[in-house]
Amino acid sequence: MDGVHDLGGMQGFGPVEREENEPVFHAAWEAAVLAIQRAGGARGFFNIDEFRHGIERMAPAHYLRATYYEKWLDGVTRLLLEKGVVGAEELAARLAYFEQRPDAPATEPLTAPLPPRPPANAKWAQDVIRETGAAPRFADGDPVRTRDVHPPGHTRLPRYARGKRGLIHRCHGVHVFPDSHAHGRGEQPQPLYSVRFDARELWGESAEPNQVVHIDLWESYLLPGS
Amino acid sequence: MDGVHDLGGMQGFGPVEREENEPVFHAAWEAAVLAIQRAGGARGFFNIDEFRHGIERMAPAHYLRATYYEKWLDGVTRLLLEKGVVGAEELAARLAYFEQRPDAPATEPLTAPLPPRPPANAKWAQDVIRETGAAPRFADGDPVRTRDVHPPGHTRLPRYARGKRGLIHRCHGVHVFPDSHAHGRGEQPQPLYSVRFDARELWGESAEPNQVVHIDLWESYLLPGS
Amino acid sequence: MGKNHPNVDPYVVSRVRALESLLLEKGILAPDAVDRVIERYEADTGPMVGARAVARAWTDPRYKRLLLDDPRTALARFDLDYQMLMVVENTDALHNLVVCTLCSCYPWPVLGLPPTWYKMPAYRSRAVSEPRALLGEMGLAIDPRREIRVWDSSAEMRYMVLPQRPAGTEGLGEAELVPLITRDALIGVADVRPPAPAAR
Amino acid sequence: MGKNHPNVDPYVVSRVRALESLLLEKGILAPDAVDRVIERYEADTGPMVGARAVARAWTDPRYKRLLLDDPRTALARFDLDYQMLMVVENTDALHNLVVCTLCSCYPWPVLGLPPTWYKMPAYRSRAVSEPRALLGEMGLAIDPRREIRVWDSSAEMRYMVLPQRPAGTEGLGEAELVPLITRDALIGVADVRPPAPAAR
Repeated sequence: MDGVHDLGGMQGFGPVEREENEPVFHAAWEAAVLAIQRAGGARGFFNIDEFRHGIERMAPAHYLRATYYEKWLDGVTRLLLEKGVVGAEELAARLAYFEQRPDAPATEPLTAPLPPRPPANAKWAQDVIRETGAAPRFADGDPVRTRDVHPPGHTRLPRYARGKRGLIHRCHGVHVFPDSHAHGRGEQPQPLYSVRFDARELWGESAEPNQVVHIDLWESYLLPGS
Repeated sequence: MDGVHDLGGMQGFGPVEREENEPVFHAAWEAAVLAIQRAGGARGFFNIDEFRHGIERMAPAHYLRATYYEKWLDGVTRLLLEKGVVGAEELAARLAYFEQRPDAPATEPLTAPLPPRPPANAKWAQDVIRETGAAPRFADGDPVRTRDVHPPGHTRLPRYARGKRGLIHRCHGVHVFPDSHAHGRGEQPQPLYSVRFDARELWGESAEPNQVVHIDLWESYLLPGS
Repeated sequence: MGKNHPNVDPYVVSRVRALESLLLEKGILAPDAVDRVIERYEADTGPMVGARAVARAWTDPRYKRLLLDDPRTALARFDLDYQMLMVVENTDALHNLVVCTLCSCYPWPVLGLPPTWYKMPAYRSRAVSEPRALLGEMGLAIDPRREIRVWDSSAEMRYMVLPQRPAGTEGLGEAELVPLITRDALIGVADVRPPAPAAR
Repeated sequence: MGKNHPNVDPYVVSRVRALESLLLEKGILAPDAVDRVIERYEADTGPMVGARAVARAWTDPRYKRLLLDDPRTALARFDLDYQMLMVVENTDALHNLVVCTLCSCYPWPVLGLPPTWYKMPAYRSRAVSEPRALLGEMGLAIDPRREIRVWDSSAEMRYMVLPQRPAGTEGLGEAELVPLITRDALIGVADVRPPAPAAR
């Protein structure tokens, strides 16, 4: 989707602000969000592409002002509700509980003993290579042109690199296709390439001199170039 | 600039929400902002292109969540400060005054009699046609291709229509060029055209059937097409 | 405040008043400027010039030709000097829609102040890329055989739609037609509806 | 909270706790999961694997070749099984820079958690379109004759920069080099600096 998350080349965001002596976590809730995201993914309630698309579906103004873990919280909550893992009513009730008791620990409303946990796959987010034996269509050095598309769903072809000419740098093997995997349409694995673009092709006369950008792009994003 | 104001084709903003029985103004401050914008423009402190670019330079997250007149307030305030019409210190002092007196009218801190007002040009925003005698490069029906550029400043070539093929529909005459006029680089008037684009050219396979878009584009945005 | 105004900064009123106060003091803003703006747009509740021009075009073929070919001269008949307007005509084969994707350009002199939805990201983003879906959501189904022609107001030219005269209005005169012609129809997000049958 | 955290929703803590509580109750979240995350990233203060690999590459040409050609095998020397990493080498002719424009992909196993600036719009938007200006602002002037090569992490492949070994470190061994190698240098927004002369 052509959303505000697709930030490459966007202007108006000002200087990079570095935080002096930035802590690993600014507060314990950040770590809790990370733990929740990992638990949900490791137990198979969403895959990494659904997770990314869950964040992309945030309200755009919220996306731009939210911190990193607020984005994760928003995306994971959306997915767990959509998948029926948690219910809207029980979540609202629990939220009301903690808003009235700002110092209560998360375990306070729990009464029954905790149930056993199903097995988890800690590698859920990295398990993307599929040895299908598919022969790559393009060889190193081949000229390609990216498709000029505006898909309404999840895609990893950034808007700044659409309809652009580049050269195949290398093939990374056959990878799960996020555009289908994020939408319950299966893994549809296909060759993934590092594609090199000259900055002038991407930014025209505004390009800085002597710059290239490498982007990892799936085969179906690419057409033969010339 | 490739900013969040350039909304054509962006996704994720949800349904159009119509306000039932929307009032002309939601509050008197909205009318005050409109009056301030008109006074500043009519007295020549900024032109219409500087005004638009003043809004485009808002913080992106603020732009997306601000109401219309909040955007105008932000942009006009920025311009009046940059132009030296009001000073940062006097504005901060006056703001502190009214934050402490939420019910005070705007005239309350004024002590001296009001000075005479300089002449104003009520047509400031519409005065854009220049009869330079410049001959249009393109004729009705000519194929053109828009330039694929990413200018850092103000432009009226939307991002969704860059590097696209269209047909000249008609010439509107010779108009002041916003890309220079917004940046103190003069009017540089040039022919303005209505250019017709097929939706498939703009949106690829995502286009709805049987749709065209007309965009008003200055001659220097256009290259001969084929 | 409507749903489109969820996040008004609590300090916005103070900021407006501070600027207003300074500009009064400097002689830049006239003391009656705000009142005149309110009066111009709130108190002037007569029909839009746009609606009056459309009603006349429906009842006078020569005026319709003039409105389409030379809108400035046509608008002068209503004491309006407006050079920048283009009028685009809906037909059985064509539906027109007006938007400004880059800001919120709108033909104020003929339509008054734009509604909030016209200025918000949802309308501005979708009108050019999925107008048929958008209009459907807004209650206007466009026959797939009709072309949708979107006018993105990227320069100072402004656009107004000349809607189709609805069936069932054959007996009505210009003055009776004017109140049927809504702002939304002149933007292109609605059709003009015939008057509801009078209760008997 | 730093400048990058200006707008944390006051209800965010309650929302986290509500979700956490429900997921504990349903047996989805382990009771010690949050503590383990904190321990993994906060308490584990040893040097990053990335810095250790770079220091070894600087002192062992064969290891450097392995790190560039077969990073998985090279990282296994530090007891890390990480299949997705690519290592890109800075030279006198080339400077590498890593970004993720679409989200915030980052090589966590070798660099730890990403800094906030890496995840914010300013860095993500500008790194691909004006990296030289951006690096200049961040204190790293790149000679105009050096190519800047930006790696946009759009898939599951992750990128780490192999920085240039600074002059003045010829006498240092692997263990002394490790603390010089900062996270920022491995992202490409800084060079590695030689150690400051010891106070005498």
